[in-house]
Amino acid sequence: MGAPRTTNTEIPLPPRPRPSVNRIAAWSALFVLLTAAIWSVAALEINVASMVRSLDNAANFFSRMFPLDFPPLGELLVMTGQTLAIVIVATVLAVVLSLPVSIFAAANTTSGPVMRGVARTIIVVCRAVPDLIFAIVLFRIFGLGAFPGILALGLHSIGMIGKLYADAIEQMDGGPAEAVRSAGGSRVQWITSTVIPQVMPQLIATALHRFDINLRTSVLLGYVGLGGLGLELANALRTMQYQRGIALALIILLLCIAVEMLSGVIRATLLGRVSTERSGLLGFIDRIAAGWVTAPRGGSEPQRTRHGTMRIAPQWDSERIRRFAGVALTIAVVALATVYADMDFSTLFDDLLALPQVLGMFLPPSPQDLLDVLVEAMLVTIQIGLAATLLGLVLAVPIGILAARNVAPSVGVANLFRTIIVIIRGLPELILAIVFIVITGLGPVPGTLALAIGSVGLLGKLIADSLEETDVRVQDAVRATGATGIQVFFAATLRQTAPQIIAHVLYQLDVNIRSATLLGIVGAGGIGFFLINASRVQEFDVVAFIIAMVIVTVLAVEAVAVWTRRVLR
Amino acid sequence: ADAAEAPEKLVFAQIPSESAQGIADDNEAIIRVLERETGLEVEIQQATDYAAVIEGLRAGQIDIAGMGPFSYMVAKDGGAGVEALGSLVDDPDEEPGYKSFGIVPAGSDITDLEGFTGKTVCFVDPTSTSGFLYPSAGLLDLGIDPEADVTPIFAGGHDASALTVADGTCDAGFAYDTMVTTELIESGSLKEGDLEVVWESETIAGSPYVASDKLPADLISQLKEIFANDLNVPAMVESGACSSAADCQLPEASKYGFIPVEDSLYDGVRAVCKVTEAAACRV
Amino acid sequence: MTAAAHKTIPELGSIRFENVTKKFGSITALDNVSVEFAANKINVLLGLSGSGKSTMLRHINGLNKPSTGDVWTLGTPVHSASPTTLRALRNNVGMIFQQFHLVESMSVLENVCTGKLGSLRGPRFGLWSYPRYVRENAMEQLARVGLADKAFQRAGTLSGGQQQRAAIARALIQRPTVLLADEPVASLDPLSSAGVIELLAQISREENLTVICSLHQVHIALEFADRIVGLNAGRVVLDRPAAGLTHNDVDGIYAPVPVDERVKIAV
Amino acid sequence: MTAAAHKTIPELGSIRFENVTKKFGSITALDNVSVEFAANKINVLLGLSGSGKSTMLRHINGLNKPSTGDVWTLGTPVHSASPTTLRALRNNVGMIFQQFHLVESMSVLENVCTGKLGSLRGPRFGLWSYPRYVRENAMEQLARVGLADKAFQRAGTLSGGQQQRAAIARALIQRPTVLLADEPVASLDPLSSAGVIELLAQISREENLTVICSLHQVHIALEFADRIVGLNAGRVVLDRPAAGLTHNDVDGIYAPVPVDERVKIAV
Ligand SMILES: Nc1ncnc2c1ncn2[C@@H]1O[C@H](COP(=O)(O)OP(=O)(O)OP(=O)(O)O)[C@@H](O)[C@H]1O
Ligand SMILES: Nc1ncnc2c1ncn2[C@@H]1O[C@H](COP(=O)(O)OP(=O)(O)OP(=O)(O)O)[C@@H](O)[C@H]1O
Ligand SMILES: [Mg+2]
Ligand SMILES: [Mg+2]
Repeated sequence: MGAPRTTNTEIPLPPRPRPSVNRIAAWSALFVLLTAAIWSVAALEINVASMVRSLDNAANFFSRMFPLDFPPLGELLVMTGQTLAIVIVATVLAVVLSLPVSIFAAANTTSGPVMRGVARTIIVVCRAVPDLIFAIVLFRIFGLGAFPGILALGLHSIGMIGKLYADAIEQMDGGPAEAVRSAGGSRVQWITSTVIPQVMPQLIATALHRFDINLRTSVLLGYVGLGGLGLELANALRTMQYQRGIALALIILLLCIAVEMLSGVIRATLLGRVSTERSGLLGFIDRIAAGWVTAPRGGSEPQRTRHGTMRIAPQWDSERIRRFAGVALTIAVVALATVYADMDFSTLFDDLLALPQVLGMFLPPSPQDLLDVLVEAMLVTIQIGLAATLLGLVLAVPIGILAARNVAPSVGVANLFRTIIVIIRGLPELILAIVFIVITGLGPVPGTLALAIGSVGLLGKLIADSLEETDVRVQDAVRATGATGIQVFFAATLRQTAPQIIAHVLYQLDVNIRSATLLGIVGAGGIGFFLINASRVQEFDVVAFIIAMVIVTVLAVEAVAVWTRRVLR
Repeated sequence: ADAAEAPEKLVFAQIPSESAQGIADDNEAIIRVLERETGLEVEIQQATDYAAVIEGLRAGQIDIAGMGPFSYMVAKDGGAGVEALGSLVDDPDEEPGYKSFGIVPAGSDITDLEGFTGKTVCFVDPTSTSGFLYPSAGLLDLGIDPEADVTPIFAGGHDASALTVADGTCDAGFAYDTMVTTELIESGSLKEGDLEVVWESETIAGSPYVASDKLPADLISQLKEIFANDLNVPAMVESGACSSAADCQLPEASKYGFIPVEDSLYDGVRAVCKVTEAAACRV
Repeated sequence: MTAAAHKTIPELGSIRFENVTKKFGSITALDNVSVEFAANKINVLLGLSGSGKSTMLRHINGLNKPSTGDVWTLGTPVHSASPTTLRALRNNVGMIFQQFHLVESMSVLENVCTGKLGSLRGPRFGLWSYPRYVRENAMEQLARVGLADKAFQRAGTLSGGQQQRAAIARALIQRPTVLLADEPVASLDPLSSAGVIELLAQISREENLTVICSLHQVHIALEFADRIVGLNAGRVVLDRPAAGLTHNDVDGIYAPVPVDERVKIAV
Repeated sequence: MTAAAHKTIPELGSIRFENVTKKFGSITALDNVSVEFAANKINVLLGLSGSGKSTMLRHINGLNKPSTGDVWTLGTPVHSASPTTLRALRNNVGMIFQQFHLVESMSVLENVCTGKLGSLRGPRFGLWSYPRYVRENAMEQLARVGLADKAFQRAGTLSGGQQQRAAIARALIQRPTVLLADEPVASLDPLSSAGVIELLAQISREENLTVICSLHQVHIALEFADRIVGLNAGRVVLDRPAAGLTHNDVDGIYAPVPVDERVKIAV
């Protein structure tokens, strides 16, 4: 450019670029999905008036939950300890397995399209096979015990953890990776040294999120003979011991809130959003530490220790003490849990010999003579999933936005909505379903509504988390123009995360379709009823067929998600 | 729904019973008969959780339901407001019901229930009628405490319980009759003779169909009539609901159909509950 | 331009630091700073890398709050202002960031439009949600910095200097009364640099804009500034009208920071 | 230093562009460029913002591939090299990025250590996974650029100039034979700038480092460069030893790009 141009001359404008065919196609696909969802909601014919008339049924139902009936403390502690141990080991296992899979699944870290396809498929299959089915298979291989239970929980968790990890990796800034690449670093090196540190906050948040889900759904462990809070809760609710059930749900909720708070603290630390003015305990430690260690000062020379060696470790201030304590505690907890979970590997190899025979029961998948029925049920399931996602979206978006600490009007508001989200996640599905049944009667409506509420728990959290991970400095830049919070949100924050939020919504659709399959309990119809019954009556070829249908559906949703994300970035 | 008003349609809910034999319970023939006789539309809803169905009955959102013996008792005694209509049998003279088997692996030296003392014993889950309640009652009868005198394991399902016994992880266990005699063998998980049956429970009353007492009284008595007279194979062939006896598909592969049942038939379940003091019985 | 030589500083105090100290953990970024800036003039901050220039600018519109001390901007007590007051203030205070901070996935034109948000009501999403006059205005600002031909490119694909100029256009569209510019020409070639600084000087002259600008190019500072403030290790070491200042006067600002010896501990 | 005056250019061709054209969509960033750089010397790229300097540097180590034409670096045909060959090459070619590209959540010291990855085997995760000698070396590099006291700070909290120096330290620890530096002193004050460039010149002299560096400071270029390449709109418009070049010669590089009149489209 030259000297400032005067603006009275015609500004030569570049031609406005035509939007690419891909972009138009991606938006169209999303639009089609939206239309289908709206149609699904309309087809439910939700009758609000009659729901309002039946509200006293719900009040009556709630009144029977009190007074709460807590189990004796000793029993409770044992149960909690057992559950925590198993869930911790299962979640750690899932994280360890998910990380490499997600690295192959993410477009920017994969080794090639083939591996990427394989990794994405592994993730989808782990997700689409219900943990109950994993438990059935693994039980037949390994017999009863902690090991098959943990493995079932862990394998199914890969479906969620792997996907969210891969999404987080794709969202990351590629600059540092490029820097290490241009220093001759190998793929493994730049991944471990730049990708993983950059996505660490999301890795930990997702792991803790899954931990919290596993805590609540450890019900299926009953299938391999393990007790615990989840199973007790499910049993209490199934036998209509609501007072006991709600008491247990409350305990699980407290655990979940603790996990959520922990997650918040760790994320804030890793994202560097903690206040730099340390007061309270941290300030106190700092003041003590200042007496015997000191920060290196002065730019010119590296510091040397008394022995003349170079100082290459940070000072032990409250920051480092806290980090050290955190890591040490985590390792200790995981180790303790592994011991306490009491896994028995002695017959591992003999057991594995049973694998082909067990898999043989599932093969070849066959609908038997129910093909039309199953296909129709699958369509109903998809319809419920679409409707629930749309309704859930309407609820989850505002709640998720208000729960993001960098978007909410104040930290207090954010914490309030975070708590609401955790409580919704903590509501047992069966309770939600029953509430809607007594209001609306059986059928797809209560199932859809229950799923829609449940969506707030997952989608609300995912949206809040990804908003918190946006580049705050860009928000600062827009804020510095005097824009209101809402304007900053739309112009900068949402713009940065839009592709990720679309991915989350599609993930919620996938979750809802899969949950809808398990909605047999509320008489929602759909494929789930057949899945549960088929496994109950040992028709494993039908089970396999149903799972194959679910996998195909989930793969389709996943393909749309991956594609729109790439195009709309 | 208001008790006095006649409903526009009947909502029929079905929980698959413990002893279901197929993937989809076949209620179509029954529905056809019900619609024809009452002149009302019948809407079928399937659910897999009996708490959901009982709460639906209590709230008046469900009019007719097929239940398990145990869930019937819980609904009835828990004040959900139900009237038994009838139960499925294979033969009109037979008491409706099925049994729980005590099983041991082939070649075990345990020969009867007493031999379970001190062993690892597989149950199904704490809410299962034939997988926990009846077996517990059986053990208690012999003075064996199912929590203290054996090492209990809840396998989570009848199949799991039986298979765990077969592979020796449990020394003994319980499952309902046809799981042991047919289902696991047909699905190829077990071979004939892998398990030995060392105990049979008394007959557990068959699964009753119920009506909500929020329906008008005359409709309830009409329904009782229909279950007593019209919902069996001979009557259905005669009325043209089925073209032939072979064509008459009924739930649980019943060979006859419904016979009326009295509430007292389920006193057996109540007695077991009393003996075992099981949590699931507290209503 | 050599206007600086005959300018006086008529009006101090519309932006004022009073004993401001800012600590980040154990690091003191600003150390008891008291300073006033000249209104409607070009004020330049000079100082070593890490001396606290960016931190100082971020205090003026409240992006950072002082640990102790007061900051007054256009009559607003920034150190204790409520979010609403701050927003009203920021509407009049434009800022050009050292690291640009553009939304990389958005087109350049839309990035510039976001500069206008402070005076628009309601949220905006997408280029088309901005009124036509804003889009036209954004285009004019882009032309001013020589980027009209890149208007529809994704901001993330611009070259370094192009991003910097887009950020300048975003600040200009705001028509602020105070412009905070953090090294606005660091990534620009000499020709573009001169163009941008001249543009700022011209706007300052014609529209009474107060510019507070950190710079590393001493010759540009001496040529264009009305007032020069020198920072060293968070302390103000020079605060004088630019008229009559020489390279030698300025060099004192860049004295290396003394290393204070402390106890050294084994690790 | 004024060494440039009596230097000659003994060895051309260890880095060579042959008819390289690079297009990004409809934008031509490099337009039929053929040029050779002098080994063991300081080569400076000058040009307007957007003229293609960064793009050119990124071609040398294969971060960008030419649309047409060949790029040879240290005997490697970069335009067609396999990933393995490229990695081996990059181990010898350091790069300082215009936008620094530090991992913001990592400490400065660890960021510098990552520069050494090319000559270490296996993955590294966390500061402690690097051998002690690497950490010490990293500390020395930080000291060289005056950042030893910031070694344990999060890279994201550094000031602009400090980040730039950390990025320089990361490139230096690699001990490359070719150093690509994209405006390495853009965010630095005059004192630090001179320090950094002198450092590069010294390493080039003592260790036979080839430096290819884009710069906006013409006076620094004239003082330190052995060879100057001028780019304008993706075309090479000057390619001469620096000895004897004057400001006037160089000014020609910055001729404004003619804006081609285009159809006006409504915004
Ligand atoms: N969030 C933070 N946490 C810790 N230290 C910080 C933070 N922000 C700034 N600093 C430190 O405060 C000091 C002043 O930083 P500042 O960004 O104001 O410098 P500057 O004068 O703008 O330097 P430059 O010319 O390099 O941009 C630096 O030493 C920097 O490392
Ligand atoms: N990925 C890309 N997509 C589209 N255009 C690009 C891309 N990368 C660079 N360009 C364009 O190519 C041209 C040359 O860019 P380059 O970054 O090489 O310029 P530069 O000489 O380094 O400029 P500066 O001094 O501003 O950094 C610019 O017009 C830029 O907009
Ligand atoms: Mg700065
Ligand atoms: Mg560049």
